Amino acid sequence: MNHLHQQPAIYLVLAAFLLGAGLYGLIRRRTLIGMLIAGELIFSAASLNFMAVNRFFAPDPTVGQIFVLFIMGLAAAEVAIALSIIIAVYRNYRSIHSTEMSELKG
Amino acid sequence: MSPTLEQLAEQYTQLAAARVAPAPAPAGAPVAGLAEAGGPVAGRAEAGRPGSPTPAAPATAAAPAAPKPPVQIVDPALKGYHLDVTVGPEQVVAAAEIADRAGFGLDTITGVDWIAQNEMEVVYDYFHPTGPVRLVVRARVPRATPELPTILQVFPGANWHERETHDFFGIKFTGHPNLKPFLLPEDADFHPLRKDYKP
Amino acid sequence: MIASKDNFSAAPASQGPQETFTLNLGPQHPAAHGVLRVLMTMDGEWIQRAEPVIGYIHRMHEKMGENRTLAKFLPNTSRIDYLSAMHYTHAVVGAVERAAKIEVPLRAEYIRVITSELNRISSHMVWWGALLLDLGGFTPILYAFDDREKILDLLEGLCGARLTYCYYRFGGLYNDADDAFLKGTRDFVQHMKPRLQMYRDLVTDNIILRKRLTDIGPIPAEMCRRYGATGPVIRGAGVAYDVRRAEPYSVYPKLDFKIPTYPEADSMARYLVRMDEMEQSLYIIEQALDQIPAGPFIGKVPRVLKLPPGDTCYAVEAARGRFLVRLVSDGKDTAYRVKLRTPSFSNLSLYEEASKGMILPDALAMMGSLDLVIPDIDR
Amino acid sequence: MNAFPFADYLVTAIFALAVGLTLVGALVAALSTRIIRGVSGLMICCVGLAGLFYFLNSPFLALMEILIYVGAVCVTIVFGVMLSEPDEPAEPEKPGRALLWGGTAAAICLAVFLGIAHLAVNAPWATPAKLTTDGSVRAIGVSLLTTYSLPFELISVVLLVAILGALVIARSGRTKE
Amino acid sequence: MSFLALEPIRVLLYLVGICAFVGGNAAYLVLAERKGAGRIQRRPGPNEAGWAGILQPLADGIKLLAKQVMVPPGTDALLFRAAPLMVMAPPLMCLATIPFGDTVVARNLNIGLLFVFSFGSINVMALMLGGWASRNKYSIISAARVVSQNVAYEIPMLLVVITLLMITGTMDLNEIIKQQAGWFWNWNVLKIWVNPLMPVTFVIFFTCMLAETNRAPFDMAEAESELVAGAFTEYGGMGFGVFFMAEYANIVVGCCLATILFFGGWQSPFGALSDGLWGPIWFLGKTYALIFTVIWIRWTFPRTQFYSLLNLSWKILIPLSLFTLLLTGAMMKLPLLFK
Repeated sequence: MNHLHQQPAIYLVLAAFLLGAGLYGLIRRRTLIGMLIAGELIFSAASLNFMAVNRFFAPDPTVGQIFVLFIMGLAAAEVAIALSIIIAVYRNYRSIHSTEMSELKG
Repeated sequence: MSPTLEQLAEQYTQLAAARVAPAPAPAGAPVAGLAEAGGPVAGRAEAGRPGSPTPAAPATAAAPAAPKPPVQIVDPALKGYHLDVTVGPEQVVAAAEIADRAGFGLDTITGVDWIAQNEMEVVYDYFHPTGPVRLVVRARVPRATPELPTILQVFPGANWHERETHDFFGIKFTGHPNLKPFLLPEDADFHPLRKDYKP
Repeated sequence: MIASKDNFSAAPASQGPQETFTLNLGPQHPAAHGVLRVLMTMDGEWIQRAEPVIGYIHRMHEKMGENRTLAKFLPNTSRIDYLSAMHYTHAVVGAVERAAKIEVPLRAEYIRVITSELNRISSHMVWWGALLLDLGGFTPILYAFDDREKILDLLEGLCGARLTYCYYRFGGLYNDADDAFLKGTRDFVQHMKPRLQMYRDLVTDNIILRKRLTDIGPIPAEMCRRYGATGPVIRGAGVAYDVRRAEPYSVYPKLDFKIPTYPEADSMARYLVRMDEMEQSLYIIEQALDQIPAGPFIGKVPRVLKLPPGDTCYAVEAARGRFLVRLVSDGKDTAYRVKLRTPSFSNLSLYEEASKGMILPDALAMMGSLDLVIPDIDR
Repeated sequence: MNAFPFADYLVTAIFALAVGLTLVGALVAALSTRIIRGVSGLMICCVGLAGLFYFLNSPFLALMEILIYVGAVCVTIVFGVMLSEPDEPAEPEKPGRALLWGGTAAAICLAVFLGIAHLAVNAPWATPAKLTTDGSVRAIGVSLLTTYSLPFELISVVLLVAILGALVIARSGRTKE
Repeated sequence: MSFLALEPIRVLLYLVGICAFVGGNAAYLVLAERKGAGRIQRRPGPNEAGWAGILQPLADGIKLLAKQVMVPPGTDALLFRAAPLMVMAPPLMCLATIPFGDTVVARNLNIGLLFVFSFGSINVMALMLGGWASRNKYSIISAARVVSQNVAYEIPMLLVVITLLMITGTMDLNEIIKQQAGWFWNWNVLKIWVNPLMPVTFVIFFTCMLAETNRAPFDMAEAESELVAGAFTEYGGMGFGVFFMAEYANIVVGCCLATILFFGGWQSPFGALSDGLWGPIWFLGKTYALIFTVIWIRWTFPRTQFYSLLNLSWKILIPLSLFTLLLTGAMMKLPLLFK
């Protein structure tokens, strides 16, 4: 029973890595879409954690899956909204670089 | 809706008469030419076949050097058009406006290089979409400074025709916004239809 | 409809921030039949400005006309619009005959009409197939070419050429139409009538085709007039302008035919005009075959043909519209100046104004409905 | 058990492939300068994640991951990229500044990663449970419509609002012109 | 031993078979398409290489392989090369779950239907990346079109599939087929007592399939008279060849799916003779009939205009498929009211 794919630690470490990568992207990316991608990575990290914990430690194995489903739905909704905002921003500023829209003048 | 040939001839005669200080000689007798030259007006619309005998004004076909009346009604069976108008280069816009009001469509614009007379002739052909009338408007410009105003604002279709004429003859249409080489190569600085053009 | 000056300025029409890009359509592009280049300023798929750039196959036929005798120049004209060579030679021949006052025998005129109309049908068939090709339907062109082949065979038997005919001569024809040709033409007319019905069933009534063409690329009569667009374009705008009736030539006054017009002025109208024209051409051919008299096929022509000084115009209704030849002579055996006014040139010149604000596929459908032949534009 | 050990290796190899895809994809998504490659990285990462989900006994979620992330989210992002052409700015930051900020960010992220990884590895987890169900679609569907029906309804409301909101925001930009 | 252990071997073996199937199909469908086009257009089609042109795909393949794959300057070379691979992978994966016969299936997932759709959605991404990486304006326009088109047609397609899910109650493709046993009126397409709009549903599905596989009259991605070759404009040699083959592979997958969902898969039309070798024969027969229909449509209709294409989806197909969905639900639940 010690197959590699049945070790919870691997999944959890991987999830932590995804979180780290997502955080790094969120800090370092200078375009809104780049930040959006990094955000998706963080979502993925959460999903993976949910799934791993659900598989190995949860009494009811459907809970985690349902949560991940919800996360996916939220991610899709978030992307739709975020992209429409980005496009609106692009129309106004002709740029989606986060540093170039620091002013909030009406 | 379309004016008759005579009305048109009248309008163009007035235009030709209004021409002030003509550079070349032919405008000497502006109004006279109309009635006589328009003699055989009858049967102008029917016969289109070549060869039908008509005594129509052979004077128009005479050597271009001879003074000819500025407005002539000619036999279409011989010429292929009905009204031959000669105006000054500054009057082509006014002539085009008359044609426009009369409902003519722009057929083509072209040039003829009369190198012997040291002149260039710009010929505007007009066709009528509803009436069987064809109109030819001519203007002569000196060969050294071939310039005349564009009729772009009257007939937008003149855009390409004027560019083409500029390509081939080097005639400048003042006011035309885009007189760059059109059919010729982009870097062409020659005008192949000039009679003194040697390739 | 007066085009303002900024139509022709270099800057695209839109103000404010640039969201446009330039699409260089052609000179080699599947929808540009030949080497036509259209510089398009696009906003997404919307065309802000489409400027045709022409001249890639310019051959200066007009200069050639000044340098060779009229009889030698005649074959040149069949290379201008290679799809309706008969009409083009007809115009040159007609202009010379008009200027030199050459009498043409009646039989020759009838055969000219028959061959011209056959040529018109074959030209329209190529257009029909090519338009459908533009619209993404590949099959019709092969059907059209199948039928066109019959016309080409007929004309080949008559004058030896399949595409760039030089069948007309000053004062008549190159040779007489034999019975095989006349019978073959009769058979072709009978063959073609059900085929036209099939074209209608297969293509014209197709809902996708109708949606692609209806209300697309309106070219109203006024725009046609100002740009000098003729032929099916102006007839598709509801104006019954046909040189065969407006400036009658040959024996067309003796023949009965309708000028098909459609007032909608859209691409579908132009399409339907051409489809109806094929039908009318068949009708004309039938009548001409019935009326054709016996007699000589060429009149008396001087051996050295010299035109009297002066200018002469001769216009014919070519497949694409009004083709005008203006011959200026100074009394020699070559023309002093030949002006060839080609229909496609004027028909394309309105493209810039007409395509404004259209989306790319529609603009290409409209371009197809203009029936362009690029050598006809460039000459 | 090990009647055919090669199968085990194969499974391990596929698992390693999934893990590798996730890692590489995440790295590309976080580090690449070209935004379009970032999206591709996200896509690769999601395919890897789908593989992991499959190994976590949930083929359904694996497929949903591909369907939603690759088929919808990534495509939407690429579409956004096409509409707004955002490559990273041509003129880079000053190298010193870049090093400073990049180093700081990397340090923070590394710290977060190491901390959580340490927790994950060393936490006193209960022993892994035996496989109880195969996480079938039916079970998920039943719980969605019974126990979790309220969140289910809420998420559909959220999606609806998101669609409408996206429409409104994207449209308002258009009409302003 | 867990179910994960032995499966991979089986899957791998079948994948090899499927690769061969897809490769052969793609190659010979090209020939079939050209022959069919020739037939429709009253010309012989390719008939030089081998008997009646039977070796034409081989000749084409050699020609494409011998050509250099040009990566134009200024493109994203990595994505440019990756896109053809990405576009080929999904149909290969999808075919793994397609049951060609009762037992002839690489990996019968209990959620096979979802599998096909989730991998099918990668296709869009691949075309889009290929178009974007080409840095060609035609390609970018084409890529934008692909996305709008596929997003628009995914919705009615999924709605139709949900309708079928409600009727069949399973996502297991083989199970769906087994439910359609018996005479041909048991096929889903004719089950009008379940939903009188079943034939309409099939038409919606088929239309969406044409649109999703970018086939004429919905071939907006390629649109050769407008966009030259759309997303594939910059591809030459085998890069183009793979895109081309993927198109046919996608058609195969789509027609297989239509066969399974609507025409009883490997079931014979009259109840008997559907076991053993007969199953694949029936299945392939039905599939190829549908594929022929696709070819037939392509060579008959002109291309639609892009915006009427989108309008067709958003204004007609989506409301219609929603309506069939509701109608199916109502017809399934109405009897409960009278119990």
